[in-house]
Amino acid sequence: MVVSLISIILLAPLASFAIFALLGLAKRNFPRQDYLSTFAMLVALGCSLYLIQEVVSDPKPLTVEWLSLGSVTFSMGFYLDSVTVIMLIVVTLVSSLVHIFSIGYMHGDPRYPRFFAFLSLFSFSMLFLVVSDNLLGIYIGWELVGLCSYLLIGFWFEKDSAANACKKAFLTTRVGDVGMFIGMMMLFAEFKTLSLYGDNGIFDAVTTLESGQIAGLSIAGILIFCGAVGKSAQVPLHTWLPDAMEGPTPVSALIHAATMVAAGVYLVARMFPILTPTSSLVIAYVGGITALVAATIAIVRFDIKRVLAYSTVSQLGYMMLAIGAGSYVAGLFHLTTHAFFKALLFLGSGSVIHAFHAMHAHHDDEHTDDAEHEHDDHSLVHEHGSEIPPDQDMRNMGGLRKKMPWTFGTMLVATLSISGVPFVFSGFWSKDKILAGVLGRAMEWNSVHHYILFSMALIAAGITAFYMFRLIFMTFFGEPRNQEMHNMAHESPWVMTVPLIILAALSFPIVNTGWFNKDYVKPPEQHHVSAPQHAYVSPDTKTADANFGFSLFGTSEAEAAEEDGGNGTTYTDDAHYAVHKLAHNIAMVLSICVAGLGILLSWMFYQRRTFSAEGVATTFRPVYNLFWNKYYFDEFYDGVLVALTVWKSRLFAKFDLSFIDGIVNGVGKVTRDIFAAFIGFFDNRVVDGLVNRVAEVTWAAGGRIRKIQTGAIQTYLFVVLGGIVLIILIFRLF
Amino acid sequence: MEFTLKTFIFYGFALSTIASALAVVTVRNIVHAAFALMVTLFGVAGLYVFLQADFLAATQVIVYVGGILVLILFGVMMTSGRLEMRIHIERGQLLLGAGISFALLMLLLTVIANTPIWKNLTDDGTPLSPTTERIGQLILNEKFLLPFEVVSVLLLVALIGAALISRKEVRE
Amino acid sequence: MEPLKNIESLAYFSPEILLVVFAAAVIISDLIVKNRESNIVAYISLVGLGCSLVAILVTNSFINSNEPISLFFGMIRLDGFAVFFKILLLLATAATILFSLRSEELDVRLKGEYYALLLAVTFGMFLMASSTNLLMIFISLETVSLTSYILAGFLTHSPRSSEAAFKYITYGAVASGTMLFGLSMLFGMAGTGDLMQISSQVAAVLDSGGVSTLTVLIAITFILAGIGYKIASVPFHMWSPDVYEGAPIPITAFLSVASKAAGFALFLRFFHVGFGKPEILQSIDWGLLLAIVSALTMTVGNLAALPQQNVKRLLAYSSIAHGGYLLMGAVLLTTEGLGAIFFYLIVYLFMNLGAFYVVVLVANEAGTEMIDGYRGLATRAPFVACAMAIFLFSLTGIPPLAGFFGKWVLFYAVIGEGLYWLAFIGLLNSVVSLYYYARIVKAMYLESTEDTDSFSFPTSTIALLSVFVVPTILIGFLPIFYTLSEKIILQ
Amino acid sequence: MLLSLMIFVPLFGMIVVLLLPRESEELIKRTTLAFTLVPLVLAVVLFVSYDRSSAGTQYFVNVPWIDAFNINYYIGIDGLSVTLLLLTALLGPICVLASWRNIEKGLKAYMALFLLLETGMLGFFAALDLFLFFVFFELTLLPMYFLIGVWGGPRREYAAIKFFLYTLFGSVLMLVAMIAVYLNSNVINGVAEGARTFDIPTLITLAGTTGHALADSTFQMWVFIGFFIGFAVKVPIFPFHTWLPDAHVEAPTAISVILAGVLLKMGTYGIVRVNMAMFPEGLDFFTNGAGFWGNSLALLGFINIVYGSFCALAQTDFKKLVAYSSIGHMGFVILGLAAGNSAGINGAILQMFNHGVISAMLFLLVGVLYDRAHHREINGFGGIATKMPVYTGITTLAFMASLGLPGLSGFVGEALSLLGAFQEFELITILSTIGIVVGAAYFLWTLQRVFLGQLNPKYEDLPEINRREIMTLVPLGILTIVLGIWPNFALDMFSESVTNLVNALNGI
Amino acid sequence: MSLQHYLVISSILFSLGIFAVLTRKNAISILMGIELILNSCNLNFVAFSRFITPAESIVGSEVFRFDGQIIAIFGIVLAAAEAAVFLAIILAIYREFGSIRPDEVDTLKG
Repeated sequence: MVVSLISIILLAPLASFAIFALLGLAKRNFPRQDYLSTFAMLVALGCSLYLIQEVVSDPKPLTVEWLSLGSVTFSMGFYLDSVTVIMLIVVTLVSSLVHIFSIGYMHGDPRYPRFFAFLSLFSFSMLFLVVSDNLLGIYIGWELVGLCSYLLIGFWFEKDSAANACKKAFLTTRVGDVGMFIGMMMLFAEFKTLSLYGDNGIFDAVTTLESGQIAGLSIAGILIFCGAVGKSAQVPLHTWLPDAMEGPTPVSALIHAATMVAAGVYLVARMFPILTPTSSLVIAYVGGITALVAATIAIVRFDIKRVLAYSTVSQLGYMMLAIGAGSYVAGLFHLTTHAFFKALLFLGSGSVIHAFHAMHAHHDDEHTDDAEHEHDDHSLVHEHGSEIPPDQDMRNMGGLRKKMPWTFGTMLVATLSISGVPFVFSGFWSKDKILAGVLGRAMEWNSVHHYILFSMALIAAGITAFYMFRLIFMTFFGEPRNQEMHNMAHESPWVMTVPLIILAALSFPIVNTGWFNKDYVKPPEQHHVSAPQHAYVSPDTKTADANFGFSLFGTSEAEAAEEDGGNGTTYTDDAHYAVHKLAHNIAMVLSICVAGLGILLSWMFYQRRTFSAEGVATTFRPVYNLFWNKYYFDEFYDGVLVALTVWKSRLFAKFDLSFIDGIVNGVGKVTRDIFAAFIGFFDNRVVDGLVNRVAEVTWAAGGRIRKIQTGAIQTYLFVVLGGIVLIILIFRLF
Repeated sequence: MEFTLKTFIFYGFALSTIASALAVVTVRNIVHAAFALMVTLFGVAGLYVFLQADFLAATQVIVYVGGILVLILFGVMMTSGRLEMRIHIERGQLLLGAGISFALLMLLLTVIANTPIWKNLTDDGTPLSPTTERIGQLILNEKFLLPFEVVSVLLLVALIGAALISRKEVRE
Repeated sequence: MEPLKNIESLAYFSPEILLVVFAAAVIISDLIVKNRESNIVAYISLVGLGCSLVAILVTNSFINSNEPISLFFGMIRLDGFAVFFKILLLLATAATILFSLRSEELDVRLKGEYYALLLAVTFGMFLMASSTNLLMIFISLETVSLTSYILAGFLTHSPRSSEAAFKYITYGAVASGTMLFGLSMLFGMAGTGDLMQISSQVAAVLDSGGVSTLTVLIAITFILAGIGYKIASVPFHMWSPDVYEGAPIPITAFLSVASKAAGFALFLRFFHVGFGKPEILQSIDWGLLLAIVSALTMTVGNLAALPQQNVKRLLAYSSIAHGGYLLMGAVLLTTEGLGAIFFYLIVYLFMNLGAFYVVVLVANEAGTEMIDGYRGLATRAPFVACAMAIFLFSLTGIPPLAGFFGKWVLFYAVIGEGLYWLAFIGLLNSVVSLYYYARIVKAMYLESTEDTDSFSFPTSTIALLSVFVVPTILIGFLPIFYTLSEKIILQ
Repeated sequence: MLLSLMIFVPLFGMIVVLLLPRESEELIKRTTLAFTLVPLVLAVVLFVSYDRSSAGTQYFVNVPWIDAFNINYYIGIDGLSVTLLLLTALLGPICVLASWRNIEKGLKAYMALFLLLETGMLGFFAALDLFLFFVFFELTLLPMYFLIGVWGGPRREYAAIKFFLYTLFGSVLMLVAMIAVYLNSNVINGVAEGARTFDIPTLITLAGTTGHALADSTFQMWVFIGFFIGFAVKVPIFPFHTWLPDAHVEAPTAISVILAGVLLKMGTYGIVRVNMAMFPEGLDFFTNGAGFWGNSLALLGFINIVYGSFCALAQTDFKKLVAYSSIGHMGFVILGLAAGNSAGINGAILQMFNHGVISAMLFLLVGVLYDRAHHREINGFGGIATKMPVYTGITTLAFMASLGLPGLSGFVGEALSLLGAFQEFELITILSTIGIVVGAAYFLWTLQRVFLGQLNPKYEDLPEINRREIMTLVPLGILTIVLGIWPNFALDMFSESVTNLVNALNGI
Repeated sequence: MSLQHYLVISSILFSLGIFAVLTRKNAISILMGIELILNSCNLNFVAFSRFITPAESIVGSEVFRFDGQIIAIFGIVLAAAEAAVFLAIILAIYREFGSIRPDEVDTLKG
C-alpha cells in the first residue's frame, strides 16, 4: 500500500512529463498539458496526505537492489518517516498550487505546455529526492532538480540574462555537488554502502566509528554539506539564486523558494546522525553568515523578486544555522513554514508582476534588446542583465493595495509571518524555536560560538523584518510612482488568487505546526556530538514545554526519556533543563523586540519617511556599496575564477598544440642539428603534409640518405669498400 | 731460401707485375695503362708457371693478352679520340681511395703474416702430372663438367648481350 | 649419400636443362618468326617455365626429405630448399614475362633476346639456389649478374637504362671481384671448394689456431660484399635505386624479387651450411653483425624512400627495406628464422610483383612513373587502385593482409632470439614505411586530377592482377605456409 | 556459430555490396542496412541468451587455424564482450542511417568499407586468441583510414594519416609484447616445455601460476607497458591523444560515431582483457606499486579527465569539443580501471558502454547541425532552440547524459569509477572531480552559445531535425535513459566477470 | 717462393685494383682495375691449390692441385665475358652521354 502510494506520487508527475517528451519527438503536444500536469500533482498531493497515517508502520517500505557489483551492492528504496511525509506534503502542496497559479500566470506563453511538463519533471525529481533512503538516490534526485531548475530558469532562453542565469545556477550548484560527491565517496570508501538506513546503512555503521575516525567523518559531513551550500545557496555559492529570478515567477516560488533550495536543508537534516561537532559548527556558521549577508543585501534591492530571493537565501541560512546548532526540529519546522510563506510571497510578487505585465507581452524583450548579440567568450558565470526589468522594479510600484486587495492581503500575512510577528503567524514560532535552540545550546555549553551564532540570527531576524516591510511599503502603500503602469495594474484572475489564499491560510500556525507535535518529528541521534560536560541532549526535546501554552511542539521530559532511553543518556538533569527553559524565554523576548524594531524602522523609512533611505545610503556609502554590490561575490567569481578557468583551458589548448608537438619538435630539432653537424648537409626544407615533427625529422633523414646517393658510381664503390673496411675494423676491435 | 736464378727470375716477375700494375692505376694515358696492364698480365702468367700451372699460364696469355686487352684497346679507340686523361681527379677522392685500398692491403698483409697454415709452405717443385690432359679430363669428364657447361651458357649470354647493347642500329 | 656423377645427375638436373633448351628454342624461333608483333617467343618461354616447373615437381618427388641429393660431384645439391627457391623464382620469372607482355617500353624487335635472357637468368638463379661448391657459387652468381646487367640496359634507346646497366656492372664487377677474393681465402683456409666440407675444415683450423679469426672475418666480409650486393643490404645497396629506376619496369620487378630471392638462397645456404657451425659463429659475433646490417638496411631503405617522387624508385628503396626485414630472419639462422624468410619471400613475391605490375600499367596508361601520375586513380581505374592499395598496405604490414603475417613470423623469430631491439627497430621502420606507401594511396584515393577519363584494361590484365591480389589477401590465413620451415630442411 | 555468423555477416555483406552496380545507390544503402541489422539481431539474441549467472566464456568456438604457431580461431563472449558487441552492432545500422544522405561520392566503397570495419570491430570484441585479437584490432585500421581520408573534411588526408600512424605505432609495441608473451608461454621455472599458446584464457591462468615465466613480475611489467601503449593510443590516453581531435573533426559523422563509440572502447577493452587480466603483477606495479609508479595509471586517468575537459572548454568547434570531451570521459574509464576494485572496474566498463552510446549521440547531433548549417563554429550559432525544439531537447538529453547527470547513463559509470578509485587514490580522485564541473561547464556553455539566446538571423529557416535523424537518435536516447535508471541491465552482464577479475587481482 | 710471396703479390694487385676502381676517371680504367682484382683472385687460387694441404676429399687429394688452376681458368673466362659486356655497355654509355667519365653518368640519383 505504502509502496504503491509512493509510486503513484512519483509516477504521476513523471508520466505527465513522459507524455510530453514522447509526443515531442513526434513534434506534437498533448492538448492540455497544463491540466494533465496539475491533475498529476493533485493526485500526488492526495496520496501524500494519505501517507501521514502510514508513517509509523514501516519506515523502509521498499528496498530494491539497484546495482550489484559482486561484493558491493547499491540499493534504492524509499524511506518514509515523518520528515519525509512532511516534505512530501509540502512539495506536492506547493507544487499543486504553483501549477494552478501558473495556469493563469503563464497563459499565452508560446511554450506553455513545455512549462508544465518541466514543472512535472521537477516535482518528480524533488519527490524522488525526498523519499530516497540512500545517498545515491538523494544525489540522483538532487541533480535532477538541478536540471529542472536549469531548464526552468532558462525557460525564456531568448533573454541572454536568462540563458546566463540558468547556466550559472547549474554550474554553481555543481561545484557544491562535487563536494557532496566527494563526501559520498568518503562515506562509501569507509562503509562500503551508500544506504543510510537499515542494518548496514551508514547511520548504523557510523555508531561503531572510533574516536580517531571522527575527523574523517567531520570532513565527510562538511563535504556533503557542500552540496547543500550549492543547492541552498549558502555563502559563498549563493550568487546563482538571485540570478535565477530570471525564470518565470511560479518557478521562483516553487523551486527557488519552497522546495529545491530547501532540499539542501533537508539533506543536512537527513545526514544529521553523521554530523560531528566540527561539521555542525561549520554548518551553523555558514548558515549564520549566509543569513546575515543575504539579509543585508536584500535591504538595498529594488527588484521585488531579488529582494525575495535574498530573503530566501537568508532564511535558508537560518535553517542551516538551526540544524548546525542541533535544532533539528526547529530547522525543519522553519523549512516548512518558510516554504509556504515564501511561496506565497513569490506568487504574490508574481501576481504583481503579472498585473504590470499586461502592458508588456512576455517576450517583448524590452530589456534584452539592447543586450549584446555577440556572445562574450569569457563569460561562464557572468551575469548580464543587472538592470531591473520595469515590471519588477519596486520603484515603479506603490499604492497597489487598493488595486490588488487579495494579493496585498495575502502577501501581508506572509510578510508578518516571515518577520516574526508573534503568536499568530507560523514564522514566529519556527524562528523563535531556532533562536531558542541556538541560545539554549550556547548557554548550556557555555559556547562562545553559539553566542555569536545567536546574535547573528537575531540581527538577521531584525533585518528581515525591516526589508520585508520595506517591500510591502514600497509596493502596496504610498502613492503610485509610475502612474501609467499603475493604471494598467489589476487584480489577478482567480486561478492565481486562490493559491495565494490557500498559502496565506497555511501561514497560520494552527494549520501547519500540528505536524511538529511531540510524536511526529523526532530528532535522530548524533553519536559523535558530545557536550563538554554531560551527555548529549537535543535542545529540541529539552526546550519543549517552554512554549507559552502551545504544547504543540513539546515533548514532555518523561516521554523523551522513554523514547530515547536506549542509549544511556540521562534526561533528568534539572539544571540543564532549566537552562533551556531560560534560553527560550530570553530568545522569545529578544526576537519579538528585534522584529518590532525592524518593522518600526521600516515604517519610519518607507512609510513615514522620517529618515531618508537615500540619505542613509549616502552617509554610509561604503557599506551601502558593499550591500548594493552584493559583497562583490559575482565580481570575484567573474574576475578570478572564470578568468582562471578560461585561461587555464586556453593554456591547455595551447599546451596541446605547442607543448606536445613542441616536445616532438624539440627532439626533432636536436636530432636534426646533430644530424646536420655530422653529415654537414644543411637543413632541408620540409614539404607539406607531415604528420608531425617526428615525421619531419624522419623525412629529413631520408633526404640526407638520398644525398649520399649522388648518382656517381664511384661514390657507391667508396661506400661498399669503405663499408667492408669498417665492418672488419669494427669487429676487429671487439 | 738460397738465392738462385729461379728466385731471381721469380722476383723479376713479381716486381714487374707489381710495378706495371702500379703503372696501370697511375699513368694518365690510357693506352699506356693498357700496355702496362699487358705487362702485368704477362707477369701473372709467369707466376703461374712458377706454380706449375703451365696450361693456365698459356690461357692467361692467350685470353687476357690476346683477347681482353685487345678488346680494351678497341674500347679505348671507339669511345675517345683523346688518349690523355687530363681529367682533374679530386684530391679527396684520391686520398680516400688510397686510404681504403691501403687499409685493405694492410689488413690482407696482416692476415697473411698471421695465418700459421699459410706460413712456411715452400714449393717442392714437384711437377704435376701432365696438366693439360688432367685439366681436360677434369673439365670434360669429371668434377668440373657442370661449371664448364654453365660457363658456356654464360658466354653465350654475354655474347648476345654484348652484341645487343652495343648494336647501334637499334636506335631509330 | 655419395654425390652423383655427371651422367647420373642429369635426370635431377632436368629443370635447368629445360630452361636452357627453351632459351635456345626462343632464340631459334625468334629467327624463324618474322612477325615482330607476335608474342610467340613469350609464350614459348612460358611453356618452358611450365615444363621446368613440372620437372621441378618431379625431381622433388625423388627427394627423401632427410637426405638431399648431391649432383655433379657435389657441385650442386637438390633438396627441399632448392626446390622451394626454384619454384619461387619460376613464379617470379613467369610474372615478369607476363608483365613484359603488357609493357610498352620494350623494343619489340628484341623479344627473342629478351626472353632468352630471362630464361638464362632464371637458369643462373636456379644454380644459385642449389650450388654447394665455391666455384659453382661464383659462376652461378656471375651468370645471374651478367644477364641482369644486360637486361637492365636492355632499353638501348634510353639513357637511363644504359646508365643503369653501367652502374650495375661496375658495382657488380667490383663486388663480385671482392667476393672472389674472399672465396679464394676461404679456399685457402679449408683446402677444398666443397661447401659441405668447408665448415668443418674452417672450424678445425680455427680450433687448432691455424687461422686467426681476422682471416675468417675478412674472408666472410668479402664474400658478404658479393652476396650483400645481390640482396641489396647496406652498405652494398647503393646500386639498386639507380638500377631499379633505370631498368625496364618488368626487369625492376624481376630484380627486386627474383634476384633478391636468389641472393637470399645463396646467402642462407652459404651461411647456414658453410658457416652454421657454432664454433665459427662464436668466433665472431655474426649474429650481431647481421643484426646491425639488417637494422641499417631497413632504416636506410625506409628513410630514403620517404622523399621519393618516382614510384619505381620508391619501390626500389622499399625493396631495400624489405631486404632488411628478411635479413632479420637470417640473423641467428634458427629454424624459425628460416621459416620466416621462406614465408616472407612468398608474400613478398606476390605483393611486390603486384605493385610493380600496377606501375607497369600506370606507366602505360598515364605515361609516368611519378606519384603525381597516380592521382585520382581510384576513380579512373578503381580495381587497379584498390589492388595497388592492397599491395602497398601489405608491404607496410597491415593486417589482415599477407604482409602482416610475413612480418609477424619475422618478428616472432627475432624476438624469439631475444633481439628485442632489432624487432623494435623493424617495427618502427614499418611505421615509417606506412608514410611513403600511404603517399601513393593518398594520391590514388584522396587526390583528384583534372584528367578524369578512366583507364580501361583488358580482362586478362585484371585477371593477372587478381592473381597477385588474392594471395596477398589470403596467404596469411592459410596455415600451410607457416610450416614451410618444417618441410624445407636445409642441411 | 552464432557468434561467427555475427562477425562475418558484415564481411559477406561487403562482398555483396561490392558486387552491386555502382549506380543503384538506394539498393546499396538498403543492402548495407540489412547486413548491419543482422548482427544487431544476433547481438540482441546473444545479449538475452547469455547466461548471466556464470561469468565464464560462452558461445565459444575454437578451431585450429595456424598450427605452426598454435594459433586458433578462438572466439567467445563473456559479459564484457557481449556488452560491447551489442554496442557495436547497435551503432552499425545507426551509422548507416546517418550516412544515408550525406555521402556524396563513392557510396559503394563507403558502405563496403564500413561493413569491413564492422567485421573488424565485432571480431575484436569476440576474439579469445591473442593473435586473432591483434588481427582484428588492426583490421579496423585500413577501413578507418579510407573512411576518414576519402570521405572526410578539408584536412582529411592529414587526419587520416595521423590516425593511421599513431595507431600503427601503438600496435607495433603491442606486437612485440604479444610475441614476448607467446614465447614465454611455455616456460616454467626456466624450462621450456610443451606448446606455446596464444589462448587468452590459458595465458591468464599461466600468468597466475607461480614459477611460470609469464608470472614473473618484471616480465609482466614490460609486457604490460607494451600492450598498454598500444591500447593507450587507441583510447586515447594523454599524451597519445593528439590524433583524436583531428580524426574526429575531419571524419564524416557516421565515422566519428564509430570512432568515438567503438574504436576508443577497443583500447579500454584491450586494457581490461589483456593488461589487467593477463598481467596482474604489471598492473600491480602501476596501481599499487611504490611511489610514483604506483599512482601512474590513476594519474593518467586524472590527466585525461582534467586535460580533456579543459581542452574541450577552450574549443569553438562543436565537433572538436565533443572529441575532447571523449578524451575526458575515457579518463574516467582509466581511473576506474586503475582502482582495480569491483566498483571501479564495473564503473569503468559501464562508462565504456555509456560513453559509446552518449558520444555516438553527440556526434550524430553535431552531424545533424552540420548538415544544415555547414559549419560547426559554436559561436556562429545562437538561439536555434526556437527553430529546432526537438533537436534541442535531444541535444540537452545527450549533453546532460554526457556531463554525468544522475538518472542518465553517464552518471552511473562515472560515479562508480570515481567511487572505486577513491578507495585507492583519494587525492587523485578528488582532483579528478574537477572534470565533473568543467564537463558541465563546457556543455552548458555550448548549449547556451548554440541553442539559447537570441536567434541568429542567419538561421531563420533552419529545418527541424527529420524523422530519419530522430530514428538514429532515439534508440541511443532510450538506452541512455534506461541505463541511467536501471544500470543493472548492462551491468548484470559483466559484473560476474568483473568479480572474477577482481578476485584474481586480489589473489596476488 | 713460399705461399706468402704469392699471397703478398696478389694482395698488392688486389689493392691496386681497388684503388683504380675508386679513383680512375675513365670507365675503361675502372675495367682495368677490375681485371687486376680478378687476376689477384686467380693467383690466389692457384697458389693455394699448389701449397695447401687439401681436405679429405672423395675425389682424392691429387685433384685439389688442379682445382685452383681450373678455378682460375673459369675466372679468366668469366673475366673475359664480363669485359665484353662491360665494354659493350661503355659503348652504349658513350653513345648516350658522349663521355665515359663515371661521374658524368649520374642522371639517376637521390
